[in-house]
Amino acid sequence: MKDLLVLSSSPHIKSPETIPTIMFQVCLALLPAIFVGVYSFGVRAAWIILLAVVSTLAFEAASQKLMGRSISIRDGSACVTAILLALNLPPTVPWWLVVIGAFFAIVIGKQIYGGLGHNPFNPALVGRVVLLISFPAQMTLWAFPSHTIFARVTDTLSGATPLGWAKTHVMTHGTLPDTLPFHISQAFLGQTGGCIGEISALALLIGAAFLIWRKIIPWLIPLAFIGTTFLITGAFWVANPQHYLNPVYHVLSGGLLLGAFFMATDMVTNPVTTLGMLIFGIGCGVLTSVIRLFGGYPEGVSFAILLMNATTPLLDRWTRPRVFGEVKKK
Amino acid sequence: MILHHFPGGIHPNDEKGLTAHLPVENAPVPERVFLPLSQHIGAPAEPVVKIGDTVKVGDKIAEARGFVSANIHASVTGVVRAIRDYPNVFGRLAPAFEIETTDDAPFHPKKNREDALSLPPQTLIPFIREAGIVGMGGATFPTHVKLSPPEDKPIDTLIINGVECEPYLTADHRLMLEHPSEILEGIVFLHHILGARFTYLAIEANKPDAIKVMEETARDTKINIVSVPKRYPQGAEKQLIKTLTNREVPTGGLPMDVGAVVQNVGTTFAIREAIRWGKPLIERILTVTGRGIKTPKNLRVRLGTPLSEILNLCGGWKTTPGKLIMGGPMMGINQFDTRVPVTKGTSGILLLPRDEVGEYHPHTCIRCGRCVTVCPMGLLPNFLGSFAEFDRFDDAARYHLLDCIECGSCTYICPAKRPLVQMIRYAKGEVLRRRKKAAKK
Amino acid sequence: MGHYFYVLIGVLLVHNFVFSQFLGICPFLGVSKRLETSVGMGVSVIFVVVLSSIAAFLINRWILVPFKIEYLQTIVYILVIAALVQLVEMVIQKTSPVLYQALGIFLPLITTNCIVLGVAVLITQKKFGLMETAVYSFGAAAGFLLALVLFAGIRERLELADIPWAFRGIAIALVTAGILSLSFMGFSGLVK
Amino acid sequence: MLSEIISLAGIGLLASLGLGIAAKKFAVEEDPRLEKMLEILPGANCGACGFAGCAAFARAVLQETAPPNGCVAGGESTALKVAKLLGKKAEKTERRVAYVACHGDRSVTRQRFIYQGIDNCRAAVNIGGGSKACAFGCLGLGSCQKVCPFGAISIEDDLAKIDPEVCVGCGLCVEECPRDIIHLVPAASTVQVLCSSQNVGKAVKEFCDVGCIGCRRCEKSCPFNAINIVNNVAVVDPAKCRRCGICVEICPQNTIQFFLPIVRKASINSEICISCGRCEKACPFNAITGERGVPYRVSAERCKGCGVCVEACKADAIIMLEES
Repeated sequence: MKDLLVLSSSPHIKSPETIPTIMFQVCLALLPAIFVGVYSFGVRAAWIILLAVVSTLAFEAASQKLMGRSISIRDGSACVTAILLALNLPPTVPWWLVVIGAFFAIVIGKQIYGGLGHNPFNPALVGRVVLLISFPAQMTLWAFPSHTIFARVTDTLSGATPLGWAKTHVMTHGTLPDTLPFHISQAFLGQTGGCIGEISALALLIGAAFLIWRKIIPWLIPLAFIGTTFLITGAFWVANPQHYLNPVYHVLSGGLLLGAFFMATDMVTNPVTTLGMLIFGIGCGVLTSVIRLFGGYPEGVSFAILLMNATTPLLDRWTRPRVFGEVKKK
Repeated sequence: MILHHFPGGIHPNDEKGLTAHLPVENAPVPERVFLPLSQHIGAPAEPVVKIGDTVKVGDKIAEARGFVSANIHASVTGVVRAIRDYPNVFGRLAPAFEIETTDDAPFHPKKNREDALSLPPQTLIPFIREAGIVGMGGATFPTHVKLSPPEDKPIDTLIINGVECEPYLTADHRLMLEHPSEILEGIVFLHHILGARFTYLAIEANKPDAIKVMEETARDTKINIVSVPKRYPQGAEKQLIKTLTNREVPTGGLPMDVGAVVQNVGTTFAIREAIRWGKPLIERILTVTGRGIKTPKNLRVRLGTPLSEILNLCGGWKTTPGKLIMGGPMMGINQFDTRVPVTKGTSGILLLPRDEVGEYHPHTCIRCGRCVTVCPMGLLPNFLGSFAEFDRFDDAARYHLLDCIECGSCTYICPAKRPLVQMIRYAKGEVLRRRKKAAKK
Repeated sequence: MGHYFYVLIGVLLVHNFVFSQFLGICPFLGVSKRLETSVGMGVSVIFVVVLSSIAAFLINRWILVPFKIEYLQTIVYILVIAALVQLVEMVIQKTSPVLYQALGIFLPLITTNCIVLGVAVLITQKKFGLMETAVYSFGAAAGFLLALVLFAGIRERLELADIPWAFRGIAIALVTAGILSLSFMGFSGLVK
Repeated sequence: MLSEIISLAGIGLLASLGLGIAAKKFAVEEDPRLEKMLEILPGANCGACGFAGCAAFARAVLQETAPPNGCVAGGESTALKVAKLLGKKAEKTERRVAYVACHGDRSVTRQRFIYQGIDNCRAAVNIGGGSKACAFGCLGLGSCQKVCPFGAISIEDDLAKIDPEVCVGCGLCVEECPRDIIHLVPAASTVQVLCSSQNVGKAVKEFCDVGCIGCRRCEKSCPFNAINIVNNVAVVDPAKCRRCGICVEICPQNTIQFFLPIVRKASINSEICISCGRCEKACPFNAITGERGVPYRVSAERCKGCGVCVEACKADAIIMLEES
């Protein structure tokens, strides 16, 4: 076989971009958020992320071995799922919850559909939503950032995220107070409560800018998603600022940025057409706003993206671009 | 001039630096040439000489059979040794002339039609037809057919395609640098034949020297030299028409449906030679390039020269052999047999070293949508590929499978390294086969 | 007006019959393989549910209650539903033989679609008025159509997926339905 | 009590009235035999009958535009059932099976290049004409396997193999194969040439260790003139072949092989044998010996199972015994 020529169909050159390079760059883009998470919540956050990565890779390898398929943990997609899952967990989360989440994310969310490319739902979100619904107490136990690496995360209280606080306050007091106990700059830099990865808007934006610059993710989905959320929450805020939170908080705090830039843009589960992406982003924004403003949960990003994931096949089907030279039927 | 935008497109490294600076050399006349009867789209030509006949360079040895077909001429002076099955570019055997060279003299023109422009336009077409000229960009569609549009399809735009958007290839580039006035004369002839209102010569922006030379040459004419942006597949017929005129060739249609005719610069040059000197298509310029060849060259080669001769001339493989390609890297045809001859449509010979070829490990589609973004036809190649994989040809046809121009952009960009073009080609073949079968019933 | 909107949203999303009340699972799994069929099924169910609920409401109000024979509720409702389904079947067979073929056994089985009887029973239980009944029954069936269409889209996509043997067919469909159901739980709390 | 009865009956009556009117209005004619027919047919929708699927075939049969024995996949038993349903007599169908006329697997056939592309013969054949050095060889990428609705085809070492026991002879693979090397033959024929190469012997040897080299030994040795070299490859005429297997033994390349491994031997019933000696004369292999007056005997060693003696016997004393 040594000197035989290789023959294939044209084209004979390929772009250097591969699945592992894409996944690696996504991991890279998540580093600022990881850093802020670890800085804010201490070493424990790092352990959670590490545990998520290790258990996710182990589940992926084990399930593929069990099904007699080639093991694909080196393509980096499981790693991205793991990090996203970990970043979507509160820093107080018990270790076994991380493992359960990893199992649902990889095995149920991805492998039984045939692995990367076939899963209709974002695996990390499947893991998170399973946890959120099954273990609501553990999943909503927040901690304020301590900013001391070795601090023990004991100072916990529920409803410490800006969105959660606002929702509880409106429920108990009927209106919002004149001065909020948190500030926009805090949400921007990562000084409010929340999941490990979602607290600092700045860190997320740095990562997102990198991905958009590298053309790894389309800018349209996050723009539509965030823009729609901003507009809807803004409209309610303008109409009744006593009752509804400033839209800037809706954008900067909670999982919106993490979800919009890193999970709604998961290429496997969003539409491939431009119009489809636009509708997808708007849909995510509408659902997120509706759940946040009127629903039982303070946060709706995960549900919104999962629901829109379900519409992806239909969007792909109904938003086929105009083919070059196609004459519109009259 | 306002340029219009076609959807998609990619920006691969153009790699033209390997040969762009090299003047065209005349390759020595080979000892034997092999001229397939079918070097064009349409019916194969019919031999008009017998085994043992002596032929002179430029003699017609096979006649076009039907309208969509092309004559074949002897590319050397010599003796017809055989008309037999010989490997062709598709890796199959097909009938070809084998001519043993006895004299390597070049073609000697018998006439000089200086007055060609005073002849009625329609009388020029037979000269082109007689010379066996086909589209030399690679499509090999008989040129006289393209120049004879039906009455109800008036042509108002003539586009000369000097884009050469395929990476690596520099044959057209060199031709424009070295023979600008001949190309200009060819354009004038084409303009005379078609009577088009607009005449464009499109050149990709990465060839500023060619643009300059052609602009200088065409200074006093009405020919618009247009610098088009560097983007593959800018040189594809439909995309080029869109860029220059904002007209879209309807799906399943031809350029003449929007009043345009596109001719490659190489073809234009050949047309000029045919009309002016009565010179048939017996040689062409091609680029021998890639990191696999010892000395890359631009060569003027007699048709029918086997690949092996050309490889020898350029020093052969420099590295471990990887891929041997006839044409460019995006749409060229892979070869394994160096007996295969140069034909009318061979625009280049590309040698890729083994380490540039890589292994074949396609992943399942991860739906990244990059193929959708780059498709110049606005198709959804990811779905077409998946439908082909599962033999769902009806679905594929509904997704405009047959509009694919097989430019290869989707396959180039695919991070999962899926052979989308091959899948699409397969599905196209199956759709057409099934239609034919259904029509029979 | 707002009240009817809440009734509609409530039954369409929050208490979606398929995803949060788990009714009508049989046709949901059975005819969600192709989008066209599922739309046909969904529309037929809307027709049957709305008509049968209104009929049930009228029968309940004008016959069962006055004669104090509410205990016959179930049997009477089934009678009405069966007759309506028969009618729909005949109409579809006449107007769209292709759809008739595609729906197959699931068309007459609308009779046993729990949603149909479920809606009829629930509107009686909730003591809805005529307009509420119409809105509620339409919302319930539209929710079924929504679930069916979403699900059919995903299943068409799964047809091109390399699913492990053990999970092909109904197994993966049930897993998918489960995840969808989880996502629909995000709506909880929207309407009480 | 009365009100219950009246109201229930009333509702029922109303509903049935409505349905009755609807049934008149939306009546659709449907042949009741169609459903039964669909139950009988295999339901594989293979299309070998020439119609688009089993339902289309069933309709055609009912409209008498297709014969009751038109279902190839179902074979004789289905034909009988269909005919019974229609109250007609079934004509006999001959069972046919497909075989791959190539047995050059990976170990014995050379490659001419490394193929990088999809696992599909029809696509692969367009890349340099296929990577197997022999242009007539099985590409082994499994297009036939994919198209077979009955799972009769397997791919081993880049070579397709058809299980004759499972094959129903629908011919879908025959049509699918881009090399045209799958053939349908009567199931009764047992000797096959497992090569389609039209190359001359020298070229064949260059490509493949087991291809037909056109040496003509089979042609010369066949007692029935049933095997001939056409275009450099041996071809068996199933009408003439008596399955004696001489060619199988003699082929130097092992290209000719038994299809189904059935051994047939002639057996003479000594009670009926009239010792006429006709069989002895007829036997091309000198396998029958005997003397006048004593029942003749078959040498099991020499008998090739061609059955010529059966035809020669005037007393019907010879039968062929089959053993697998």
